[in-house]
Amino acid sequence: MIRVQEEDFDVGIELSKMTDEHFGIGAQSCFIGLVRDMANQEHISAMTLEHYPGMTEKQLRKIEKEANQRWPLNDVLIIHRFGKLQPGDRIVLVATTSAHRRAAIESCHFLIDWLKTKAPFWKVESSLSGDSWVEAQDNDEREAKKWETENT
Amino acid sequence: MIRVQEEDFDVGIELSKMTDEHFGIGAQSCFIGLVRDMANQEHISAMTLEHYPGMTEKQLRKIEKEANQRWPLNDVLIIHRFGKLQPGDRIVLVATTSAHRRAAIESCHFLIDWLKTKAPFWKVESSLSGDSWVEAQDNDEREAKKWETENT
Amino acid sequence: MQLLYFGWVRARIGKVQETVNLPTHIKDVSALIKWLKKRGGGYHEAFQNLNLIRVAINQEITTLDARVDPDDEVALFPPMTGG
Amino acid sequence: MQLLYFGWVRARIGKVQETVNLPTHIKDVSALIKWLKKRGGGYHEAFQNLNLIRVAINQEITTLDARVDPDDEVALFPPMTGG
Repeated sequence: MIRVQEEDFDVGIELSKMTDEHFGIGAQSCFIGLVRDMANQEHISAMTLEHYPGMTEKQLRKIEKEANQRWPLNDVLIIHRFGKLQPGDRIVLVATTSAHRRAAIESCHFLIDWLKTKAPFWKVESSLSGDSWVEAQDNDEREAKKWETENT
Repeated sequence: MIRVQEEDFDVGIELSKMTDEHFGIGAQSCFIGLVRDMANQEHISAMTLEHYPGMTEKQLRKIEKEANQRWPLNDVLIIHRFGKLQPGDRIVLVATTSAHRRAAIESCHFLIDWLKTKAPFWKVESSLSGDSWVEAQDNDEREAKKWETENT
Repeated sequence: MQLLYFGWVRARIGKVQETVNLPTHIKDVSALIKWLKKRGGGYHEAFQNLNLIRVAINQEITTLDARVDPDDEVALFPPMTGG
Repeated sequence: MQLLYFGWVRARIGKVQETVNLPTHIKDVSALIKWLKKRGGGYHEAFQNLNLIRVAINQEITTLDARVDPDDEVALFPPMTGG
């Protein structure tokens, strides 16, 4: 399941929903991305996420499908927020469940790496010296590319 | 932090405690192991975990320390249960926090791989055909060994 | 043609979206960008470095040499920073 | 010497722990196991395949050729299955 929303989410509830009454699941892996209070040696007062409504959902569904094709998963959950967030706020939750730990862990890692470069979000960090756009990192691109060639 | 306990834990609360009011954390990675209802084509009615009190805590602290030495982490949490569990019950929670996603994800993966072969737990699965000890898997040994040689 | 802008492309141009009537000689994204850039000001600034421009046509990521049609939804933006 | 058993080693021997007075010629874990095995029954069964036996001395994992002292806590068990 994928969700794109402005409001926060409850990690405990979301993770439980994926496993409760599903007795074949042996492993659940999850990743949570949060707003940090520092960037480039500057104190950040807010992070604002802009996205491309419609395309965002399409891309997340594609990434979800890709994970399901590569690994034997029971379930995939991606929740991505947009709007104005504060330091310490959750930005994204990725979670996967599988009979086996390796599938759960690798697919979760894959999902967050692909989100970094393939989910149409753009971030502005606000600090005392003004607003600045978060630049795409070369190593994000590299880590996403790894999954294109790697045998899983 | 490490905890060895018979009772269940609340994943949402445990994960929040690690990040609330810690504004430098950008990434939290977690893994949850659960009791499956099937093993070797047989329906499992219960899993009983036996451990080596004293040594278990020592080993978990060693593994925790190792993760902290290898990666720049804010925090490590390992909660491991023992006693009689039912299918669907949580066995173990591993969670790590870091400024960066790669450190959080890799260290979490490392921790669960090392727990598999280095934490003194032994498991009995109960089914209609009786009780049987869960055997150590060769690939668990292989995956744990990977972390001994790999550059991180 | 429906044009959408995101990230600093949107900020520099100062618009989220606009509808344009394309001259018939414009067949691909590169030509479209060149044409927009001629408007000067924010457009010129937004498209200064094409290495940093990404494009989606009808919500599918594609490349700057992709063909465009008058009824396409074309989005221009910097590299994505999701997650 | 304090001996502890876990997993199917414990189940086969039928004891969680016991205190033994070691003959003075027993200097390492292998010799200890050999000596225990001579008791026959569950002990013999538990230590049939030494490839499957792991040992901790004073709660530290070690190898079957490790030296044992009379005041050690020695635990014998199958490969661990944590996580």
